[in-house]
Amino acid sequence: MILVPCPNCGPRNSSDLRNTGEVVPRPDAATASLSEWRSYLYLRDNPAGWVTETWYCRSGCRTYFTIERNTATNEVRGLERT
Amino acid sequence: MSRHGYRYSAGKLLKHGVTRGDWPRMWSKPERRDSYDVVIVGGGLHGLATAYYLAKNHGITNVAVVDKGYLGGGGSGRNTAIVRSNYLTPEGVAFYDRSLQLYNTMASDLNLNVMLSRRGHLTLAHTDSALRTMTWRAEVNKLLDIDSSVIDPEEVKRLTPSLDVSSDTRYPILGALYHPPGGIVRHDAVVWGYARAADHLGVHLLQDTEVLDISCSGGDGPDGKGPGGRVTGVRTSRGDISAPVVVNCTAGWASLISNMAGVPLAITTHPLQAAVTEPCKVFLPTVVVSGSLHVYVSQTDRGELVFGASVDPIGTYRVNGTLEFTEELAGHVLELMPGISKMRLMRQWSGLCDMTPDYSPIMGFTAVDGYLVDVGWGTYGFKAGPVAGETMAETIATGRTADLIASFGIERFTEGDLVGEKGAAAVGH
Amino acid sequence: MSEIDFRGPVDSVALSAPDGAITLADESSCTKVLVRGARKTAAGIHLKVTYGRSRRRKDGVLVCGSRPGEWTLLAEPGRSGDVAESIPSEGFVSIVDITHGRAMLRISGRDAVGALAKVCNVDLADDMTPDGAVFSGSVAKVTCDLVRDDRDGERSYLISCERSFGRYLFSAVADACVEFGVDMPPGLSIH
Amino acid sequence: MSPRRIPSRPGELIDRSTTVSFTWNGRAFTGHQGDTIASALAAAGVEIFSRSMKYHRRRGIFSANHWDPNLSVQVGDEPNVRAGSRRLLEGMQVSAQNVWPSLRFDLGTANQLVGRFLSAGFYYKTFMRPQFLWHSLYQRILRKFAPGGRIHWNTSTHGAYDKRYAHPDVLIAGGGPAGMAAALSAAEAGATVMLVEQEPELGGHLRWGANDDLEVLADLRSAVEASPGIEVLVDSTVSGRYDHNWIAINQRSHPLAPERLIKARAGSLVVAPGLIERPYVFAGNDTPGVMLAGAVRRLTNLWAVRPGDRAVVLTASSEGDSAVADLESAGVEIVEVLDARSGADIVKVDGRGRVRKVHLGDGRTLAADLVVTATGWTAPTSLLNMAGDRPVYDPVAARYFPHALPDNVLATGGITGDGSIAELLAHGRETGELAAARALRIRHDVLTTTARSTSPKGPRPETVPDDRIPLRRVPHPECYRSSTHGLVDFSEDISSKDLMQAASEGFDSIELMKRYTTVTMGPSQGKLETVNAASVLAEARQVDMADVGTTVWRPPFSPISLGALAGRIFEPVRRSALQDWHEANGAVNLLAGQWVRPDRYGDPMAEALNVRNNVGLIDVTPLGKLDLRGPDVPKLLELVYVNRWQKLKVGRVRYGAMVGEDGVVSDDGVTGRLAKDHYLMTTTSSGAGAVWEMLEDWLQTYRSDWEVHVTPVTGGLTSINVAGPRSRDLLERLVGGVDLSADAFPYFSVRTGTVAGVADCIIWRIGFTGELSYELHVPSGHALHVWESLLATGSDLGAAPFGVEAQRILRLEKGHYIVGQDTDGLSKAPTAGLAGLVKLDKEDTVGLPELRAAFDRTDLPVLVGLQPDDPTVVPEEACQIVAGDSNEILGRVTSSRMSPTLGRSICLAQVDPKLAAAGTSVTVKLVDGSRITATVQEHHAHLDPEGERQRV
Repeated sequence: MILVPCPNCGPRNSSDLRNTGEVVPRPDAATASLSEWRSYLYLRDNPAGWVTETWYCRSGCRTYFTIERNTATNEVRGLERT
Repeated sequence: MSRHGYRYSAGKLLKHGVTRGDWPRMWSKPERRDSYDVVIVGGGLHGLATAYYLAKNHGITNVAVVDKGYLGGGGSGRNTAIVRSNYLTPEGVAFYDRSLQLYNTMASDLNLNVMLSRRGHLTLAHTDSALRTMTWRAEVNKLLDIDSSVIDPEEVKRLTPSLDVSSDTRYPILGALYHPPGGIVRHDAVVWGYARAADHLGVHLLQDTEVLDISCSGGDGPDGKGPGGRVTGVRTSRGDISAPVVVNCTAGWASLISNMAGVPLAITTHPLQAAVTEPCKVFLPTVVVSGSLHVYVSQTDRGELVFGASVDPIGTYRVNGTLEFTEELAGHVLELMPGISKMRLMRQWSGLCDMTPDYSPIMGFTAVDGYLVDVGWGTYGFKAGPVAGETMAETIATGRTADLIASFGIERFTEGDLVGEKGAAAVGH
Repeated sequence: MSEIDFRGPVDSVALSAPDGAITLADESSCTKVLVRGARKTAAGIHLKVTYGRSRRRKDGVLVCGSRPGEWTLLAEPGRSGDVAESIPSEGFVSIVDITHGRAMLRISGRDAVGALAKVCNVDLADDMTPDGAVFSGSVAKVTCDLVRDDRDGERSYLISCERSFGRYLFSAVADACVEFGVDMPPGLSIH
Repeated sequence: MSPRRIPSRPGELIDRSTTVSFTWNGRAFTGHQGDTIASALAAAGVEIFSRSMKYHRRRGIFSANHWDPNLSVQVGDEPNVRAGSRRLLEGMQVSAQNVWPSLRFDLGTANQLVGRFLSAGFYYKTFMRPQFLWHSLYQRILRKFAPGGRIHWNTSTHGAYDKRYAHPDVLIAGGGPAGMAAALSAAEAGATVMLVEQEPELGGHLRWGANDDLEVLADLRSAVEASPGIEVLVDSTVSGRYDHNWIAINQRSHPLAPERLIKARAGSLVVAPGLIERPYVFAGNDTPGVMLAGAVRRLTNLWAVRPGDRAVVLTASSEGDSAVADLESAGVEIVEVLDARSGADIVKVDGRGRVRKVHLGDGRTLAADLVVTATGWTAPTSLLNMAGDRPVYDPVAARYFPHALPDNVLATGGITGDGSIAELLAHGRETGELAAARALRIRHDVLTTTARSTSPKGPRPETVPDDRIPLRRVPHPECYRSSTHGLVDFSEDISSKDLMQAASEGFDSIELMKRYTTVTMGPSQGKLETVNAASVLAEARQVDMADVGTTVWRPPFSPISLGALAGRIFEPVRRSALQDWHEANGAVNLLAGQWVRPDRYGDPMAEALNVRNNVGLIDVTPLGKLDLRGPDVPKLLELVYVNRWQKLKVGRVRYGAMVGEDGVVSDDGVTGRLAKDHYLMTTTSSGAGAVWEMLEDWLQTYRSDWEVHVTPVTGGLTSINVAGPRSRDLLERLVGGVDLSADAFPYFSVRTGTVAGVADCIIWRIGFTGELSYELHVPSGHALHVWESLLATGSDLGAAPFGVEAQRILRLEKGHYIVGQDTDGLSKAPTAGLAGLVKLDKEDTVGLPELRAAFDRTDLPVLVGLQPDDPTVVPEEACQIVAGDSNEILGRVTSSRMSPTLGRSICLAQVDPKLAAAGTSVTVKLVDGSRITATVQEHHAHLDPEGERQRV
C-alpha cells in the first residue's frame, strides 16, 4: 500500500485513490488523424523509472492531480494540481 | 527428440539409484558466438519454446536465447501453472487449443515429466451476467469442439465438495463453466523441458546475459532505429552479438526491449500476484476460478493451495507484493470455502505482466525488419507458451505470419481492430 | 412537510457500552446542505473555513470545509430552508440540500478512536486530526465524510455517507464497537 | 507424569501451581501454564513428534521454538500448529500429522527403502508415458501422501477476526534487549512507539540467560511498562514490510480473537529480530535427540525440561559453551564437548527413535542420547529483503549482514553484529534515537501538507546523521557441513547430496536449485536452511559463499491464517429507502453490484402484463443520478454524450449515450433540464460512479474554465417508475402543481411538483417499458410515504409493484438494449443501433475520431431484433447464431424472453452485417445442440415500434 501525496489531503493510502496511468496529452479530437488518436489511446512509454501519472483522490478531496513515481522502486515525488 | 541428448526413463532412475552415478547436465554451458541467425531475448517459456521449434520444426539451430538472469526466472517460474482452452473468441479458442494439444504430448515429446494434470477447470458464476458470459464461452467452445459446458450448483458441489454452494452467501454460486481438459502443469518443468531439448538440438542458452541495446540501421528514428529500419544485432552485458533476426519474448519488460528497436508498444506493466498456503491433506480436486471474486485456486500434490488473482491496478515493475492482495485474496477464498479459515498463508510473490488494451497478445513482425515481438501476454502467457513458440518459429522460418496468430498483429492498434477477448478476461485463469 | 415524517436509513436506537466509553447514534435526519463555489465568492467569504476545518456558526450551524471549494453545513433537523437561505448566492454558487442524500451517525466516547481504528485508516491522533478536523476516507469500505466534533471535551465524530449505504455503515461501525461493550441490536448485521 | 521436569529454574515460565490437561494422540497429558505444547510433552518424556515429509522419518524436538521444523501438529480443527511456540491451553486435543496409520507405526517409512531412487527431481525423469497414467494413477497416489494437517469442514472462523490500523512513528520488530532499548530511547525522543515481539514475553535471549541477564531484563521490562509512549504487542509477529513502511503485524495475544491483523503505517521501522541458529549438516542430523544449543537452553531454562541424559556438544560459539553449563546444571551428563573452533567434528549419529551413538571426526564413537550443535547463525533478514536490501555474506563472521537500507528502515541487535548485553543495549538506544528523529521529521512534513492537521510546532527537524557505532563482528568458523551428507531442509527432507546432484545437473544458481529440489520451499521457508543450502551450492560450484547469493525471503515472515488476513466481511450493501417495504412484501431479491433490489414479488410475467394493462410501480433508485448546475452544463453534455444537447429546453428531457475515447458504448441514460442552469442526469446503476469521475476529470483536467458543479444524488432521490396505461389516472389523484395532460406534459418532458403531499418531486415522462409512464424522483426521507400512497390510491386501478425481471421482459418487448449485455467491449456506437443518434459535426466529443471511423466500417456486428420461427422456443441468452449446419459463428443472441404480451419468444441479437436486413432467416444453435431458425425483424422493438402507446 503505497502512500500517494495528495496536494490537499496529505499522504494517503493508494486504496483511497484511483490511478489513471501515465499522462498522455489528448490530441485535438476535431483535427487528429486516426493514427495520432490511436497512439493516444493505446501506446504508452511504460518506463522502468520515473513516470508522470495522474491520480484521482476518490475517497478524499476528489481532486485529479499528477505526481512523479519511479516504477522501479515506487518512490514518489513532486505534485501539482491538474 | 534428441540429437545427442541423454534420455530419461524409469530404467535410468533404477540404474542411477543402484550405481549412485552422476546425472548429466540438463543443458550445457555454451561458448557465446559472435553471430547467430536468430537471437531470442528472454529465456522464459516463450523464448525457449520458440528456439526449440525453430530447431526441431525448421532446422534453424544457430540460435541464441539470452536472458539477464536464470532460465524461467520471470513469469514462467511465477505463474500458477493453469492450462485451458475455453476462451471466448474463435481465434482465442483455436490458438489455446493448439497449445493444450502440445501440452498433452509434451512429456514424451520433451522426454521430461511436466506433470500435466487435466483435473478439470471450473469458472464460477455469481451473477446473471457472469452466467451469461459463461454460456457464451461454452457455446463458442462447443462449436469449436472444445469440451466445455455450463453446469449447475449441484454439479459444482459434486465435482468440488469443499465449495460452499448455499444460496444465502454474498456471492452465491449460480453455476459454473466446466472445462474438463483444463488443469495444471509443473511450470518449471515445462521451462526445463524446452531448455534441455533446445540445448540438445544445438541452441545456445546464454544466462546472465543482459541485452543493453538492439542495433538497427536505416530506420526513421535515432541510431537507425524505428520504422523502416532493420535489425543488425544486440549489445549485451557480455559483448555484442550480430543477428539478422531478434525476437522480443520478455513479457513484463517488453516495452523496455522494444524501445531499444524504436517500436513503441500498447503495453503497460503490472504485477500479478500469487500466494501459497502451508500444506494440508488434499481436498480440492479441480482448478477453481471466480471472476467476480478475482481469485483462482488449485491444490498441489504436496497439499498446498496455490492462489492467484487479477493484476494489480497500479502499474509498476516492482515485484515486492502487497498486503492488500493477500487480504482480499483470503476474504474471497473464504467466501468460496469458509472451512479453510485456519489454513495459513506461507508465501506470496509476484511476476510482471505485459498488459494490452484487449487482453490479447502482440505477435509477429513489426515495422522494423528482422525485429519480431511475442509480447503482450498479460496473464495468459503460460497457457500459450507452446503454441506461441511453435507459431513464432513458423513465422520466423517462413517469413510469413502463421495463420493462428494472424489476428494478434501489432498493426491492430493502428487499424482499430482489437480482439474481443476482454469480455471474458476480467479474471482469465 | 411537517406532517410527513422523515425516515432515515437506520432504524436503531442509540447504542452505548455499559461503561459509557462509547456511544453510537444515527443522526441521518439532521439538516445537511452542500455549498459549492470558489473561495472568493460571497458564499466562500461568508463561510470562511478552509478545506479540512470546521467552525460552528452563531446560529448553531456547523460549517465544514468538506472539499476545496465545497462546504457542508450541518444543523438540527428541519432547517434546510433557512440554512440554504443564509448563504449569499451571488456568482457561480450552487446550494444543494443533501439531507435526504446522506446518512449520518455520531460516535462518541473514550473508546471511539479504538473502534474507528478498526474500520478507518485515517490517523486519528490529536495533532493529525484535531477537534474540528474535517476529512474523508473509507470506513468499512464505504467512502465517508468525517468531522471531529468533540462534545464536552470528549471525543466525538460525525460520519456521513451516501444514504443507500447508511444501514450497512451503521451496522459495520456498531460491529466494530462490540469489542468495547456495545451489544449489536437484533436485525443489524454486517453479514 | 513429568519424568523430565527438573527443579525450579530462575527464569522459568511455567506456573507449577497450575495443571493444564490436554490430549496427545488421544492420550491424556498434563502440563503447566506457561508450557508450550512441545515443552509439556517433552517434560512427559515424549520424544517423537512427527514424521518427515518424504521418507516419514521419526522427528523430535530440534530448535524448540516457532521455527522448529519437526513440531507441526494438529490442535483440534487447526492444522499445522507450531508446538514449539504455541502455549498450552486446557482441553487442547493435539495430534501428530503426516502419519498413517499412526505416529509409532507409519507405512510411509517404506519410502526410506527406495530413497536412493528418489533423488532430487526424480519424478521429472519418469512417468512420461503413457501420459494419462500420470494424472489418473501416479498423481492420485502421490496426493494421498501430501503432508500437513487436516481441514475440519464444519468449523469456520471466516469473518470472525477484526483488524486494526495503527500509525506509530517508530515500529520495532523484535523485543529483545536491542529492540527494548530502541523503544525506550525513541519514546524518550517524543515518538509514538509500537514494540512487537514474536514470543509471549519481551526479552529475547535474555530470557534464557544467566541471573545477571535476568536482572537486566527485569529492569528493561519495567522501564518499557512505565513508558506511556510505547504500545507493546507480545505473541505478535511483524509478518511483512511493504512499500512506504506499510507493515503487517499478526497479533496472537488479543483477548478477543486468536489472531488480529494490524496494519501499521510507520515513520521508521526498526528491525531487531536477533539471530536464528543454524543446523549442522551431517549424517543422521535429523535423528531425535539432535538439537540446537538454543533448544536445550530454552528447554532447561524456560520450561525446566531435561532434554536428555548423556550429551555430546559440538560448539563453535559461546552459545554452545552456555548450553554446556545449562545442561550440567540440569543434571545432564556431558559425555564430551567438541570444539569446532579447533577442528573437532561430528560425522554421523546412529539411532532411529533416539540418538544412540555419535561418530566423531577423529574416528571415535561415543554413546549418547543427546547431540547438541552450536555451529553458527542465520540472520533473519526477511524484513530487510522486503525493504529492498540484499544482505551480504561476511566470511569472517560466517553469516549475512544488512547492506543498504532505505532511510525509514534501521536494523539493530544481533542481526547487525555481536556484542555484550551492554553493547547491544547501546546500539539499540542509538538506533531508537535515530529512528525517532527520522520519523518525527516525516511527521512534521505530513502535518505541514495535510489540510485537516494542526500546524506542527517548531521548525522542521534537522536530518540526523547516522553516526551509530556499529556492533562488532566476532570471528566465527564457517561450519556448514561435516564430511558426510545430511539434511539441509528438514521440512522438505532434502539432503546436501540432493543439492549437489542438482548443481551437477545444471541447476547451479540458487533460484534454479530451489525450484528443482524445493529446498527452502516448505513451511519454515528457509529460516533454518537457506544459508546451508547456499553453502552446499558454493561447495558444488567451488566458489565463495558470497558469490552464490541467496533466495529472496518473501512475506509473510511467518505463516498467517487466511481467517486473520480476511478479517471481518466488509461487503457494503446499498439499499433504497423502499427496500424494507419490498422485503416485507414478498420481494425475491437480486444482487446488482452493491445494490440489493427486488427481482420479483410474484410471477414476473403477470407483473409485466399488469404494466401493459393497468399500472405498475418499480423502484429504480439504483439508477445513477447526478445533479448538474452551472451555465456550462450544455457544453459538458455535448462533450460526453454522442448526441446534441445545446438546444434542450427547460422542462424537456432527452436520451443520451456515452462512449469511451475508443468509441465503444460505455453508458446511457436520460438527462433533463430542470431550470436554466440546472440539470439532472441519470446513468446506468453500475456506471454511476465511473460517469461521475469522468465528468470530474473533464471539468478538472481539460475544461477547468467551465462553470459546472456535479453532485451525486442517487440515494437522495428515490426513483419510482409508474408505468402503464392507467399511470396518468393514478398520478392525477396524487400530484399537485403539475398539469399532467398530454398537451401540457408531453412525452420526454420534466416537471417539478408535489406527490402525495411531498414537495420537490421531479417527474419525468419517459419510459423504458414502452407504456405511458412517469418516473418520480422523490426525496428519500419521504419516499416510503409516496410509494405507499401510490399503491393505496391506485388499488382500484390495479396498481401493483413489479420487479427487475418484469422490467427486463418489458424493455425487451420494446427493444431497448442494455449496455454491457446487448453491447460488448467492442461495440462502437454507430453499429450498436445508435447511428442515428451520433452527431459527428461537433467541435469535440469523447471518442470523436473513432466514431467517425466506425461509420466507415461495414464489417462490424449489428444489433437487431430477432424472433424464433417457433414462437414457443426461447433461445438461452448467449446462444450462437451459425451459418446453417456449419459451425461458422455469425452472431449471438444477446437477450431473450418469452413475451407475455405477444405470446411468443423474442430476442435481441448481434449479427454479422450480411444478416442484418429485416426478414433474413438465421440459424440459432441452442444450448442442447439443436438448431432452430429465426427471423430478423425490421425494428429492435417487438411491440409498438412507432411508440404509440407511450405518447398518449
